[in-house]
Amino acid sequence: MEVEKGKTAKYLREKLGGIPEQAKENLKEFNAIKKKMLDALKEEDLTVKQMSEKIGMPTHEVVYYLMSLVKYGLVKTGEIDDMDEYYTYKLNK
Amino acid sequence: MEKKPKKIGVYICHCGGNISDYVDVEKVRQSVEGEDIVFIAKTTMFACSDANQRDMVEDIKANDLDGVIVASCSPKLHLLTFRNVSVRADLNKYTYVHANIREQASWAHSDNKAGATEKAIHLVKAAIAKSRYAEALETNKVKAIKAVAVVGAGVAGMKAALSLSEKDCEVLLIEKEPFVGGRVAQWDAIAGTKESGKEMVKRLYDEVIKRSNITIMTNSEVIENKGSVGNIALKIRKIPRYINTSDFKPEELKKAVSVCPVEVSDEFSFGLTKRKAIYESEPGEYPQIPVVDMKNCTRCGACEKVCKAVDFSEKEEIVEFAVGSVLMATGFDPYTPAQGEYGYGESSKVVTLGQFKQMVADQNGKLMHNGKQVKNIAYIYCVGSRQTEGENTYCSRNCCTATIFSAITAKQKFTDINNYHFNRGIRSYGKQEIMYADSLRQGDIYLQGNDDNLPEVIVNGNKTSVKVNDILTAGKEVEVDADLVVLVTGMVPRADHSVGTLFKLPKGRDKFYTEVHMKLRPVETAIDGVTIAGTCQGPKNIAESVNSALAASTKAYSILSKGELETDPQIARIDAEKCTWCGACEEACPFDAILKVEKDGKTVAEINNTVCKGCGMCAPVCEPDAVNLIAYSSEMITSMIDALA
Amino acid sequence: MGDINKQTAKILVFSTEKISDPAIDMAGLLKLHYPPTVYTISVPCSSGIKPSWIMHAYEKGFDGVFIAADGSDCVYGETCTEKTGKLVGKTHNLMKEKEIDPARLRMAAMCSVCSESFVKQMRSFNEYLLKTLHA
Amino acid sequence: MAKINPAFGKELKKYGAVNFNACYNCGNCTAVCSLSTEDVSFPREMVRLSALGLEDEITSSLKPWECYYCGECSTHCPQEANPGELMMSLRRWLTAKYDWTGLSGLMYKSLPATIVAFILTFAAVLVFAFMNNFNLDHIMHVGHLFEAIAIGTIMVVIFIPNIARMWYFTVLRGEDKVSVKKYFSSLGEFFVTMFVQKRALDCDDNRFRWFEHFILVLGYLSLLFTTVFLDWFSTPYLAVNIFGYLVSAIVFVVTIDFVGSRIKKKKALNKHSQPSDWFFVIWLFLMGFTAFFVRLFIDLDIIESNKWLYIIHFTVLVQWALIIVPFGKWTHFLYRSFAMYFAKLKEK
Amino acid sequence: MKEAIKNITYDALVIGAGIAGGEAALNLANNGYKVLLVDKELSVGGKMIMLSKVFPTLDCAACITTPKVSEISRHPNITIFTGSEVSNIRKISENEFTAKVTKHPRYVHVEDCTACQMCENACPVNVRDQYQFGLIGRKAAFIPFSICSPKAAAIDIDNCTLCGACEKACPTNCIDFTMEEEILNLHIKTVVVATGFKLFDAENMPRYGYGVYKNVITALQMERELAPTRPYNTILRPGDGKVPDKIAYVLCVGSRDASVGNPICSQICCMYSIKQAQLLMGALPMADVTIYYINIRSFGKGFEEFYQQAKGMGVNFVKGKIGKISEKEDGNLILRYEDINEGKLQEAEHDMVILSTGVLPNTGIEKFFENQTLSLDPFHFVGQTDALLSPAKTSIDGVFVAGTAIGPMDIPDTILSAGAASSEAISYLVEHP
Repeated sequence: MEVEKGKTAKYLREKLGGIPEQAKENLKEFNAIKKKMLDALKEEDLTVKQMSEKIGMPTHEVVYYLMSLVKYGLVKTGEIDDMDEYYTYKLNK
Repeated sequence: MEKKPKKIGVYICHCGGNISDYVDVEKVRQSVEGEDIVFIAKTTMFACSDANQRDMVEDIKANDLDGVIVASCSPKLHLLTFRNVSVRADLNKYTYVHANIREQASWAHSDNKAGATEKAIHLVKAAIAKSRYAEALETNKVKAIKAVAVVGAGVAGMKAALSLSEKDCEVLLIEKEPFVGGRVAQWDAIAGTKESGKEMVKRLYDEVIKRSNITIMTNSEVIENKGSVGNIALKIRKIPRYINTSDFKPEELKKAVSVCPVEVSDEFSFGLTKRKAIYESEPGEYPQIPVVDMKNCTRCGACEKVCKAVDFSEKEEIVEFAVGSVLMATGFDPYTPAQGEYGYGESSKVVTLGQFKQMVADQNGKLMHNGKQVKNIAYIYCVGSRQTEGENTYCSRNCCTATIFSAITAKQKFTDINNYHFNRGIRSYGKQEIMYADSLRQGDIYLQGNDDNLPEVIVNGNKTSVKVNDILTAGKEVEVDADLVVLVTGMVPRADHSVGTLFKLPKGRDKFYTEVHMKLRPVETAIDGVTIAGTCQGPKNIAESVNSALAASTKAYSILSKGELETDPQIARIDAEKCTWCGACEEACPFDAILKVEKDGKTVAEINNTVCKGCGMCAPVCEPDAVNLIAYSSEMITSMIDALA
Repeated sequence: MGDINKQTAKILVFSTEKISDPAIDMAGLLKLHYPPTVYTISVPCSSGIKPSWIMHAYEKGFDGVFIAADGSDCVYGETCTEKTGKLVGKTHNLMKEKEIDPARLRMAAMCSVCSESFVKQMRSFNEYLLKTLHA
Repeated sequence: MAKINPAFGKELKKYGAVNFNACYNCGNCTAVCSLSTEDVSFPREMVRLSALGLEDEITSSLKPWECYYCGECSTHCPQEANPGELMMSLRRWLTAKYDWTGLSGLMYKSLPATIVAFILTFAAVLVFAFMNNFNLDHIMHVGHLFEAIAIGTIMVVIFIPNIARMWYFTVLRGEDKVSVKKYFSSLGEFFVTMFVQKRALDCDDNRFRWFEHFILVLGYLSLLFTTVFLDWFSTPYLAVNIFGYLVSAIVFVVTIDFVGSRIKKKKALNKHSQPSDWFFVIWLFLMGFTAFFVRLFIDLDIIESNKWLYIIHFTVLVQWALIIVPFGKWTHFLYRSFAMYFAKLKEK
Repeated sequence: MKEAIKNITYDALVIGAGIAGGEAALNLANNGYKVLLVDKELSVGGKMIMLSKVFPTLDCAACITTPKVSEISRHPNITIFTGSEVSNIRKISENEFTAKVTKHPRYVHVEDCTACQMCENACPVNVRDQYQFGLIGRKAAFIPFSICSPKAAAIDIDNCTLCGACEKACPTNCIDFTMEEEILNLHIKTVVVATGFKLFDAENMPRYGYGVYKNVITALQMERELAPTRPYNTILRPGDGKVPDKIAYVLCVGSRDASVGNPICSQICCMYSIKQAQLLMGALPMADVTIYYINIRSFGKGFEEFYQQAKGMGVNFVKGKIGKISEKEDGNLILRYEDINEGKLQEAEHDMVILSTGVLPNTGIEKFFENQTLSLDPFHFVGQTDALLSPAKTSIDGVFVAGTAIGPMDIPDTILSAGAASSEAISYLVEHP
């Protein structure tokens, strides 16, 4: 069977009869978190702790998602505080 | 420089937008198409695609191009791809030149399209400059003798010899001593096997003598070496045994030994026993042929009178061999404690681990020393290793386990002994940990000091005791009355390192021979064609020595297996006209690749093509600027700088 | 040369094929930006760079030369660092003779994944050169 | 300067120590022990002293008594050296050390000696019963009298001298002088330990065992009190009678669980039961059990036709009083209480 | 589409493409033998390629691994299958084995991929990156890591939502969801087992709180934090992104510990911890680093000097195994241990704890073999029949073992072991042509 190059995802989707729920859920969750974080950073630069309080997410999860957003180029690392402990993070415009 | 201007083709890759989104590839093409040697300048969506590769081959053939340039991604990804394209079009692969305009232009400067384009133009122009000087190069081929000299016939040496012999390689196994087996032959019980050291040596020796392609030379030493990897000429001095082995009667020989008036301490038994100047091999020493030790012989002639086989007319021989490579397996020396170090030499109760092992092997029933039964044995670790004052700062790696194993062996044989281990932190790494646990379970007591709190041996008349502030008991001072104090002596480099000096083998901080790269080339040395194996490189246990011996044999074989050596043509070249021989290049070369030669009545430097690695370290040190690296010549680099400026 | 020349200094980088050039490649891969007037010529080992090449670069208008050395990772042995150091010293003497600011030659060891440090070096070198030469 | 004595380890093995010389001194046991503190760190120190055989240091130490054998140290010991069991063995060894008669040591080390002692006492009871023509009333009367006399005698002849020895080894011989005032002010620790064992509560996940142990101690002491001072077997008071049932039931029910866990060997502390441990729990069980049924038979009025029941109870009683209490595991109850008291004295 | 079944023939099969397998393959290939190198991961290079720097020379792991890796991948005599698994190895005669190789689909045509990362940018999915040990996310269309080989994207099909964005973004059309599992029938003459090791799962020691206390991480995670291709922009504790300044190393986590079933010493943890401590002192000059140890096993060439150097730099070494760890509200951790030198129980507060987890065998290797038994040692590493004199020989004639499949060992020892295995394999091939 020949499937047109560049349009093979649809082929597999049809063949599998859909995509795993978990993958769907995971994407939905990430998109929601990404939006929340980026919205929060639109208002002000934040540390992990501040972000955690602002969006109501445990700090270790904030670290994970925020660092991922840094990796994807949406967020960048700002200055470190006076105690040399926590960095602030800001939008990468 | 060539007279006829070159014709080259330039291909500029879009990389499906990865380049062309930031670099104006068309502009690049236009800026270079006017260059004198550029015959074709094209852009392409994917330079690496099959279609484009085919086009390139056609272009080269149709237009009789002398070389091509592809400006695309990093050469780490596709340099080889395009070199192969050139080869397919019957060009020499070294005529190909690569320009990296993705990683170092479009991606690095995706924030500045104009800048990225400008840079790409310069990079391609530099590539054109390079192409102008690019030469067709052929790899150097040298005939390689498929034979390896293995120096040292201990366990590592014999194992390496066997491994090479299995690979259809001639082996010359050279041993300085009259017997093979090295240190392992001296040992009985060995950790990790039921076999004794002596049996292990016998197993190897029996196999070695079966092989027709191994030549064993005992009592022999390399005294001269010439040439380089692939063809090394060795001169070997062979000292005779002074025994006519074809015709000797064992009874006569026994008599000869008994009448010999000379008695010297026998190193084979760690000095515990004595031997004569003419002596038979002990069980475990191979070949089982007697020998006269001329260093100690007084030539009194007593032996000659009772034994016809003794033949003092035998002469030292110098034999010559040519081999392709040399494998060093010269082993270690056990550390000799200084007079008074932990009571050594002051009390007869203080012995070394080697002596202790021999005592355990020799005795049965009760362990006796100087006529007294031994009950309490104190082992003092790290004697001659991990020195805080002294040169041997390194850990000897094997002694912890060797001692623990000896203590277990002794306890199993003489059940009423007590073992006290005065250590500095037990290093029974890996699976050897089990042995440590076994020793603890059998009731051995471990007392630990540290760098600034070492155990002390107190010799007081007949009483010898050992004390330490035991850090495992919160620093409490504890004392043991010892019937025997065993000094756990570490490994040190061979005092006699003349062979290494002969081959100019570099040594490390610890004075053992050192490898080129500890991680990735652990058996190769800076001297091409010379590999190292076993404990001449540093402390190792038997399995580790054998591993390195096998690894070294593979490396040695790999370079010789094809019967010829191929070396990279991108090496240094000397302009004999400019050279005034000052020796600076020779000094700078880390590979000993520069030779001092006479050429047309002038002393000049010459590159040993098989040894040169093409690093270029010799080039900047040359005052008259007579050295250039092929493919990185001054002309080429300066013209590239011109193109970039 | 276009406008960009005024904004950024022209820097010639000598990189080494096995060690520091991959780091410079990776800077591109990670989209870490540095001035586009940084040009690289790569050689087998940093200890094989001739002082005359560096001097030639200044003559041809390069503002700075940077040696991305192998350091202790050099595949040709431990003496590389020392030898690279010597040739830098030799070049400094030549630069003094020609009254060229010795700070226009920089050297740093770059491991094969030291992309960030490369970019930092380029930015600071660029700043220095702009300040001293194009102020 | 201390001289090492490797023979000590062999001696200690007779008291039930297993594999403790496998210890490589990592200190994990001390670190996982929830009773260990910066000032009183154990069990590793005791393991080490035992391996080196530093007897004096061990004799003067109260640390073995501070351990309640939760078993965490043994569970997590990387060398499987059983530090918990070592502490237990040291308690046995110390018990023998404190005992001036030397009989404790004999019983711990020699099972045959213990069995002989049990048989002899059983024979003595039988002979006594025979001599009295199996007159139950008389035997019960003597039994009751025996309890009271035995308690008094053991206290005076065995316990007081032994405690004095313990006091000498651990407090008096020490360097610091203890003020008289401190002897009084520290007494509270003694009673709290004896009745409540509140330290055991600090042992992790150990509340149930503590509770069991607590009610067993209460049950046992109450049973002693009821039988000796309230003369349960012939009490006219209903309340006392019912109380007697209750406490004797507590004793045998709890001990059933103890025996069960020693058989199952799930927890570290149950893995290496010594004969002394078995005798202790089984006889405790038998005490409660036989006492319960003796009284039940009395109430049902069938004791006359089942005289053997009381003979058994009496035998158990005699063995308990003459063997287990003075020389067996029972003493841990006493020494531990005093140990905590002495420890308090030594506190700075 | 049906499974494609192909027959392929090589001289040697090397299972595992870490440095042991790679070195063995190179030695064989350099002697003219055709080698198939198979690894279940998406890249060759094994664990070493993930490391920051290596002890005791402190040279960068990538710098010495990548040239080797590229030598392997460019060698004309070596064929590499990544993302593939070997099974059903049968010995059918003195010099012939058959085996099955299952190539899992990567959904990317490696030869066409230019590693441009456009698919990665386009992919909307975010999942924990296994090559950064979960410290950060990655896409479902991703290049495994920056120095991987083959340098090509892959699709994580379990997390892919099949949205097709990557396909649209790909300039070379190399993404192909029609790819299927491929099963190949293999004929070889000799086998080298170089399946490496796995690390002790720290969650099996609940008293250290790994997985529960977020500031307790493993040394491999710290290795990533220290690498130049690190997940965070600097060293951060994953619990709340704080720059740590009081860091503890807990040694012998899951080694030298019979209570968790691994009584042997892992041989490398002391040294890698000392190395990381030195790197941390460099990266965070103000930080305190403490190493809690039982015995320091710095036995190799230059190791003891490296240990002394760490002491000289101010790394604290405390003799005593950590008993338990508890977490404070601010995420700091309390470590309970006996200071052996003092003989006293102590508690210390640290803001980040690194567990130096031990080396365990990769289990199940023996199941690759069908009609012959590959014996294991008591610790479930591959057994050696003549451990001292022929360390690479296994219970099956013609099957050799290299590297940490034998037991814990450091990089130089692994290379030597691979040298030995290839030496024996070459001898075997010469003997059984």
